[in-house]
Amino acid sequence: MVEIRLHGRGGQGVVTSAELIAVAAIKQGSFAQAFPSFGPERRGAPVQAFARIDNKKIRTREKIYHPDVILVLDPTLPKIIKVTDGLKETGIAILNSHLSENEVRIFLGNYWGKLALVDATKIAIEELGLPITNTTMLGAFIKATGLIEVTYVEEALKERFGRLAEKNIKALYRALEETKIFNSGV
Amino acid sequence: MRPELKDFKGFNLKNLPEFDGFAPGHRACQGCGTVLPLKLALKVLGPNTIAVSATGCMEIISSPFPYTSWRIPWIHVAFENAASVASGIEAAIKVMKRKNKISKKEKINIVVFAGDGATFDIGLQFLSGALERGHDFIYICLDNEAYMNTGVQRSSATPFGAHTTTSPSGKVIKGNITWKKNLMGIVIAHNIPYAATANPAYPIDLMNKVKKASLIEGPTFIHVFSPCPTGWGCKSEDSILVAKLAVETRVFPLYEVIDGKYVINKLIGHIPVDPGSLGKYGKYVLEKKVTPQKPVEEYLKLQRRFRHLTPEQIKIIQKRVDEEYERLVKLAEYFGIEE
Amino acid sequence: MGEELAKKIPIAIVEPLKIKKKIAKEVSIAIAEAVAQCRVDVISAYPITPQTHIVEHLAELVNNGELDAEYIPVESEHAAMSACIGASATGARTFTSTASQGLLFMYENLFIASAFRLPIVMVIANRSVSAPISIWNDHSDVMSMRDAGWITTFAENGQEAVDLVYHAYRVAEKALLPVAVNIDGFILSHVIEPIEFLDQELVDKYIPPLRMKYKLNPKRPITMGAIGVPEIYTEAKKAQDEALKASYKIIINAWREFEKLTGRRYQPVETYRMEDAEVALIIMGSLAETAMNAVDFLRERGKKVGLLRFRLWRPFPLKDFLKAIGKVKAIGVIDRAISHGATGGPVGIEVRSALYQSKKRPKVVNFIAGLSGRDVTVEDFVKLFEKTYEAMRKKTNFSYEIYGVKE
Amino acid sequence: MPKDEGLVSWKNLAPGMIILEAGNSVKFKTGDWRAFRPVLDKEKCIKCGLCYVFCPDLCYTKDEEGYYICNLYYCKGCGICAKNCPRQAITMVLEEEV
Repeated sequence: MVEIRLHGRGGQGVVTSAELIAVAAIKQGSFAQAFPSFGPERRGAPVQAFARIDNKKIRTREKIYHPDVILVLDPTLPKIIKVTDGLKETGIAILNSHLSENEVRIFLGNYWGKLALVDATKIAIEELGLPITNTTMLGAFIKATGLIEVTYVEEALKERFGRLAEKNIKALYRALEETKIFNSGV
Repeated sequence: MRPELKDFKGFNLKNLPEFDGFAPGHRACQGCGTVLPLKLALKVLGPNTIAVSATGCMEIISSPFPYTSWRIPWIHVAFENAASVASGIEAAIKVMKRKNKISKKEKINIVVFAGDGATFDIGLQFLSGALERGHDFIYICLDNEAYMNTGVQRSSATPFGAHTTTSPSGKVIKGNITWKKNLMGIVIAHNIPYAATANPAYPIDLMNKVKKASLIEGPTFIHVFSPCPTGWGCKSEDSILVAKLAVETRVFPLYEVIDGKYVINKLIGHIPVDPGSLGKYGKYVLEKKVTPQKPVEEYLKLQRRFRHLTPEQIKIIQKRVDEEYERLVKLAEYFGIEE
Repeated sequence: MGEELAKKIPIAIVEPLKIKKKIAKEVSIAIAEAVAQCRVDVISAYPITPQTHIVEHLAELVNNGELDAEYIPVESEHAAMSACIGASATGARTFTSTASQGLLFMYENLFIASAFRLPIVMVIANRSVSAPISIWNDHSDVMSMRDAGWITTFAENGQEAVDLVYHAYRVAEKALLPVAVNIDGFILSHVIEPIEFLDQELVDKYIPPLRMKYKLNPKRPITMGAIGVPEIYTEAKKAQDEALKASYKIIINAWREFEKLTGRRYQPVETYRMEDAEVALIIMGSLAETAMNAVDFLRERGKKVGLLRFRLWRPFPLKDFLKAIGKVKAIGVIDRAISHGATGGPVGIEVRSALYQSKKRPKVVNFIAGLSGRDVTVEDFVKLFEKTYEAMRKKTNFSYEIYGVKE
Repeated sequence: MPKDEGLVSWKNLAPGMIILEAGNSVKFKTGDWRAFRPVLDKEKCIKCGLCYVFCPDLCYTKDEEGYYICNLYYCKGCGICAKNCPRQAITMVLEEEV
């Protein structure tokens, strides 16, 4: 089973991102689960959402303490919270950032595990006209983990955004293209 | 004129009390227009105040254990009973003073902060009871026009046409189909000594009204227009602008009802730009020159909750706003205070 | 059976009893006067049959200047408890009274008052719960609040009702927990009986002035009612639970003190002729006095029977109960409320659960009787004893039987 | 992230879980919520105090010269002060990432 923790801020569509991962995974025939962190976070406050993907029925209601994947939608978050907290040794950190690999590794408090980076904010502004990166980062997620076929994510976006899906899908494919993966530096 | 107000002098930007009963570090959204009037009210009421909150945004953002933003005694019991809890506190203070269990010297303000859901809907009966019994307390309804804490569900304070998650703008039904409940009408029918509407875009006016309410003996009520960028879909920096437009388009007129006598507050701009006139602005009594009424569309277009409205619906809203303002003007003429 | 039974009971010759200071009083009025003696500060009153005489008389006392208190004629029972919470949190001694639908309407506040550790005293004139609507007496209202964290006591007669009011204020303010004193609607609330009141000096000694360490006071601001985030809610509930357990000792001591003042003895589990009893009935409230006559009747016929009553219902007096049942072979638990869909009535379930924690294995049968004021006579109690004997001999293990229902 | 544990022992809770330290939310930083920061141009500022009045997060305090200084420990970057300054003396500047 793969456990995913998403990081963002209230109002940035973090929960939607987690939901889309689960919807797409289920379309693909996998088992999946997605849930927000149940808290009264307000717009702007750091917030988390979670997803699980497996090839058999998922029978756990626990929170996620040791994720395999962390997906960080907001580049400034690592300054406030330790986004890599509890991340498995074999895990991968996927960040929206325009910084270089080394700058990010230091920014994450000397993180030497597997890393995937994409400037999702730039893509989102260019494709959607808004710095909302929740759909763009799905492209980074697929590239970095290969857990879901992109066509299922595309389908999920169409269902969810209807007319507005087009721009989100473009951003998705750009992120798929532009995400760079760096194996553990150690 | 109310005896308690005979030497009441209004506030201005220079003579504001230092004290803040509300502390920073609260969890309200960026640009919250509901916590702003709360902060201003507590600044006026001062340390000798006991606050009661109903369940709602302001209670949640101010009291996530172990943190509290309340620098004064504060109690939150349930969603609908803030007015009754306040009645109990007021009765306790009265009898304990009489029995010399607490000092008679200072007056202790008792203030309720409750949202529109807590006041217009679930707590209306409790409010009516407390007003009717004549308890000496201030009830401040911070009205952000929907159940914001639970995620923007419709309340009876939600305006006509507005999108909320339970009055969505659908293909067939375009947003909220009812008109905002006239709570002031209901409150005034209780013949309480003081009721007023207030708006954070006019902070001095708001603070003056809270001060008056605290001076007046008996139940007083302030209906505060409280913008919510998250719920209304406007930019957080526009909270004040949206609030100002609500007054300038007469969607939310500012007025006071003192012993049943209506006074419409006519304000010049919200804050005159040139500092020279600050003094003049400070003088509370109103200028005759009123900001000309703006079309309601200017107010509506800044908010995503109204974006789906058809020109036809906007016309209906404009007509209703004009009618209601006319009615208010007549009330002021007929029941107004002789200047 | 009735006539035969009547012939058997010798007509009691009533000598003029040398009653010390007893005054004839309707129990509701007596309760109101006891509350007044406790120098209550704030009364929030809303009428509901059969409790109305209590709040009416308190209004008389206040308006005639005999009681210096603030009387809030609230607009509902929910508001009644809300006002009590506000007043108590401000440090005032508070009182309210309710019944049946009133208790259910203020229900939300019951859990908040106890969690806030507020020493509120409430008298419940027990009355069935709708539907069907019934103004008559049973215990379905109080039984619905058994998880709300209130100290809960039961009176069987007017004197006990008055004594338990004094006791309630002493306990509430020492344990910092709300107390519900239960009297049977109509059967007690509307009956006139001889009542002996404590002299005022003794009341003042027994109930010292209220000093709340934490209260709503601008000189020492506190925050009450903060959010119980997942990181603290469990601890907050544990603290509250321990406080209710700890109140047990406070309750016992308060009864001991009371006995010194009046000679009247109260225990968490009261017994009647249980010394060598082999079969016992358990009941709560005023019907216990009727049941005692059935015990006497059967004892005179050589039957070793006894009666147990819970004076204290919450916190549940487990140790006292297991001691009080002695070596009985069979217990007939008489509930006065139905717990729909459960394996028995509320008291039946509690008794079986208590016994499970001891080696004693008496046969337990659970009856539900006296709903909505239906009379339970001495004759009925004799029958209930016989049913319990039957259960002792046969392997009947039905979960509960609604007694006296017309099939 | 530790498994869910209690914040404090139940024995150390005040009765009714009341909070005894009034206004202790001052210890909680909300400044990291912002993406933009207000910057004051003292030349333009007329010290009218509107930013102080309009700030929903009580960030502004007066310094000795009478200017109103924003406490960035709390500022959530909502932009109300900048938008409502009568002299446009406050501009919102993007918070640098690192």
